[in-house]
Amino acid sequence: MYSEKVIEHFRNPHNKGRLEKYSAIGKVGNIACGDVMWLYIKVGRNANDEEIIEDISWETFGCTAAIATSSMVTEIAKGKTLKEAAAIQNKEVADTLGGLPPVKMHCSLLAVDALSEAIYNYLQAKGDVIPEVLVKRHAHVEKESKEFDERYSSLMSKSN
Amino acid sequence: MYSEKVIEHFRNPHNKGRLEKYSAIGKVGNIACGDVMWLYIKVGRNANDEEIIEDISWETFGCTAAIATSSMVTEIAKGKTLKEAAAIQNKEVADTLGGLPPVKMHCSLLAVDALSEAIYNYLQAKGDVIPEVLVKRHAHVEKESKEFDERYSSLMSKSN
Amino acid sequence: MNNDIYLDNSATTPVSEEVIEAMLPYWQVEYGNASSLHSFGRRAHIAMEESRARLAASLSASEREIIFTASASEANNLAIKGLAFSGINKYHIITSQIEHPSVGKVCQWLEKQGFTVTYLPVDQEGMVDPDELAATITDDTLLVTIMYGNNEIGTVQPISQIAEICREQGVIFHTDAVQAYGKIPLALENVDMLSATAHKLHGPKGVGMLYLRRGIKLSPLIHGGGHERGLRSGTENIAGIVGFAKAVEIAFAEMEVLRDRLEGFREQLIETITAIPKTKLNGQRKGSLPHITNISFMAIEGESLVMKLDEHGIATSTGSACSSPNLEPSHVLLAIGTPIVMAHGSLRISTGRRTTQEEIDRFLTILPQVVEELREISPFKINT
Amino acid sequence: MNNDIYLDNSATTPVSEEVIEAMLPYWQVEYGNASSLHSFGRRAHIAMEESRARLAASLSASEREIIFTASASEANNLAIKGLAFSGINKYHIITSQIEHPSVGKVCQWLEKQGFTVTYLPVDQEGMVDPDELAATITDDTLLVTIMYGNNEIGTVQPISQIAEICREQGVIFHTDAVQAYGKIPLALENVDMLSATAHKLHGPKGVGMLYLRRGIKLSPLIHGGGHERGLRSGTENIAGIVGFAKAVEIAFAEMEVLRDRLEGFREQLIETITAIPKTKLNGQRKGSLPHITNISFMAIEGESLVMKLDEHGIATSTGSACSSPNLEPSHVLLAIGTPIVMAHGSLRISTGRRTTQEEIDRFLTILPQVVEELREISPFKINT
Ligand SMILES: Cc1ncc(COP(=O)(O)O)c(C=O)c1O
Ligand SMILES: Cc1ncc(COP(=O)(O)O)c(C=O)c1O
Repeated sequence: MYSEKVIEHFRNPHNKGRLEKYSAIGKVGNIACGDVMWLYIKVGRNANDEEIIEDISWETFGCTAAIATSSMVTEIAKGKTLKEAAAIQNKEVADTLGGLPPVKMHCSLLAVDALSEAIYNYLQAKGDVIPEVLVKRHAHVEKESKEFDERYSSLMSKSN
Repeated sequence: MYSEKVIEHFRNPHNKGRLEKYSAIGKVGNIACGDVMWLYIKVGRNANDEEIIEDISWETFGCTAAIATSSMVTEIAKGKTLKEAAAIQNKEVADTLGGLPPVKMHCSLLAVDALSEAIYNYLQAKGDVIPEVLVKRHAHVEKESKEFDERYSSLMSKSN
Repeated sequence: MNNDIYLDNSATTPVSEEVIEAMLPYWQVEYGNASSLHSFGRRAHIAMEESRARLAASLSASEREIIFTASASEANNLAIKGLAFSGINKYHIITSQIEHPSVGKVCQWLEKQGFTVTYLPVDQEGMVDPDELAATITDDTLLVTIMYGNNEIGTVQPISQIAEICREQGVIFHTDAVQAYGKIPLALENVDMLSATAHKLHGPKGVGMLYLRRGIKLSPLIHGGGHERGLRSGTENIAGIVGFAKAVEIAFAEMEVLRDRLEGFREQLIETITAIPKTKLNGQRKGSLPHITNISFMAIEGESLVMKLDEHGIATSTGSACSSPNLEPSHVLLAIGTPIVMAHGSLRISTGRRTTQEEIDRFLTILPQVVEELREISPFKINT
Repeated sequence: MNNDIYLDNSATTPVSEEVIEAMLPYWQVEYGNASSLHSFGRRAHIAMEESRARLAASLSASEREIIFTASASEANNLAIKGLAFSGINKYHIITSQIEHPSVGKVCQWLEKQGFTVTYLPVDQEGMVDPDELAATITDDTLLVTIMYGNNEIGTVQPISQIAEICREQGVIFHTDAVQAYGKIPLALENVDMLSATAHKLHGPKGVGMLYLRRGIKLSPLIHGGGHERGLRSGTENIAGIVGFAKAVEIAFAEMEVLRDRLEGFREQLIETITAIPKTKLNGQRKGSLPHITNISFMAIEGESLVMKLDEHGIATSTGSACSSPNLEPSHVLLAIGTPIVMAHGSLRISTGRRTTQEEIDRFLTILPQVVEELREISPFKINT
């Protein structure tokens, strides 16, 4: 079901843990769904004086695919400018992992959402203009999180 | 499905063929049903001057069970008085063969019917009184034969 | 047992050595459940998917189109009932009078559920007439199911013509290819569903498959864990599936050579046996499945012929359903117009991968003696 | 692979050497079709009937009451749908919330066909309350189906009590005994139908059975040649059936000894694992199936725990249905009131005939490390 690459990243995940000094966090997922991803970024500047993701890490509660996509999205994002990073698509994450089973594609979405959220939070805290794409994604994440909460409570009542 | 005894009698059937000199024949079964039994008896007398089945044989078109029951019913009947022979039950034939599969029990019926018919024909030709049991069986055989003919014609028309 | 001659390969076949070897690892070493996440499960899953790919390739199909079952009976039931209950509002099914009971009995059962079934007649060789078939299709026709090659008499149907008619008329077409698959090249261009089983081609008993063209929706027979894309639940029989694929691989690799050999045997069987007085070949003279030869003998009942041959260590079968309680002879023989008496006296000889020339020769020496013996004890005398 | 530790015996088991040996003759030597008249067929038939007798004996049943299928999923479907369509005018079924999908999904499907289904809740250990069950029986109740032992958490139901209630009320009672059969002594006095499968007790995949009390009529799922007394058509998988019987023979001969050993392992597993902080045993503390232990770990997702253990060559499974598209955790764990977070972090360890003390010890050394590793990369920190 999982590609070799997914299993490799699951077994030896890159960039795991919490950065000692980070500029922002992106938190996505819901424990009721079995997937929670926290993504930490430290923003720096490149030779052209553009803001880049100087360092990045994650903490994830989730399945094999959630852990592998956490590893992969951070690998892809590291060193990229914020603009480039914000443009990363979940398909790229999945493809670079040699594909994901259909029922696990949502993990790659979660991973890019976490990254977007981190950048969104960074820009918002700084008071910078937030690109349209990030605003849209943020709204989507908020909406999902609300839906998850509803589902969670329905599941909880079921389990009595 | 078949007992060892059935297979033994099928392989080495007793009393097969046509008697050179016989007193009567009993003919039962129908080619449309795949079972036809002709049973030949030669009537003699024992020390008590009772009529007995001195010799007996059969010709059968039919399955393993039909052949084995032909063999067995003639074995059982040989040497018996006509009265004793007329009283042979199909269950005795089947049991002596170590049992028959349910769908093959009709072969043992056919075998005792053939014997009854032979005795019936013998007594009728001689003008003797025919025991009630033989009259009844004869009526039954006639009825079945008529039913078979009807079924046969329906099968024949089906096969066009 | 070494002296035994097995000529009942259309009932079932011995499993080939290579097939057993292919299966062996999947009992004690690679015994994982293909749904399990761990390596045992993943390796089982891979073995299953490789097998699926092999079967798919043999039908020029895609892997998604192969559904494993436990038998062709199950595949036939799944195809026909599964479509009947899939929610399409059409209630007419067309089939033939010479189908295997796992098609015929399903159709009869569906009649009780309110479906209308047309049982097409066949000609004296057992062939369905495609024009007649075309004429019976109506707006209400849900499915046409016609077997590829007949299991009793070996007749091969004009499947590509029939399938084309169905495609043109927008009717789904299923074929029970149990006896033809792996034996002759199949024309599958317009076939929507096809059933096959491993044990007829030197694979193990207990594994079958349904080819299901992409896009056709079926209602499952067996609900549960959602295996086989939800169409057939139950832990997959990996060893069996691997064995099936191996058997198919061999069958397709050897097909041409084996077919020639079996056709040679068939010619010899027909020539020699029909030289016995009052005999008749049932089925096609040319164009038949290579491994099935069915011949009727006047004044002999089939079952006792089989049993007499068995005494000589020869395994064959009879078309006559002598074991059925109603004593009616084979519906296939009746459908091709065989007189009842001859229908009762039919013998099916079916050869296989292991059959040798020597066995055929020995069989052909013994058969006439046995026929003679049985005719001698019959009340109906044949003047030979 | 020699170093691998297989602790997923409730998913499937390795086939025992003796079982393979018992099956071997039935592929290349005794390969006959059990319906064939000739000696090959007769010997196959005898082997099948001897196997049937052995299974019947294990249930103190008569041979006529054993119907072979290809899986327990099929047996469950046959029992429930077969009764539903048998023509009895009753349309209410009682089952539990913790059944295997091959019972649960069948019930859901029957709801769509107009049946009413009561899904009984269970207590925190997973037990159905017989009084509650008795109270839900109505005049319209056709069937009660409650599993014997649960496949995820090992809970054993009060079957003899439930079966007695059903008998008294004149309701047919079926039990899915897949996990209990051959593992613990069964109380079957008032049980009308029972499903089991070979591959859970070191037999081959692809063979199951339904015990069907004499006198109960079912409508078949698979129509055809009329095998298994007309209830399940398809050429019988003789090798598989023989293997099933052998596996059952061994299971019953070894039951007491094996049960003691596995209960010992279970005690050790529970003691050691629940000593890890924020863990919880799911299921019964006492009286459970001996081979299943299910424990939840806070802040860990089950699938990744299984995958991490797999890295160490340890095969286990998770109760959480992480692979299911809707991402909901196991319906069994939710039914016993497990909080969602804990339900996502469950691990099922299931032992078998081959499991050794050394394997258990090694597993118990590795598990805490793996748990630690996963908790470390989780955003939710557990203070250990
Ligand atoms: C034409 C045909 N269809 C279906 C079947 C059923 O196959 P299985 O025994 O795998 O159910 C057979 C053989 O028994 C057959 O010859
Ligand atoms: C309780 C229970 N019922 C039914 C089944 C289905 O068994 P099978 O895989 O033989 O269909 C299983 C196992 O998968 C099970 O654990």
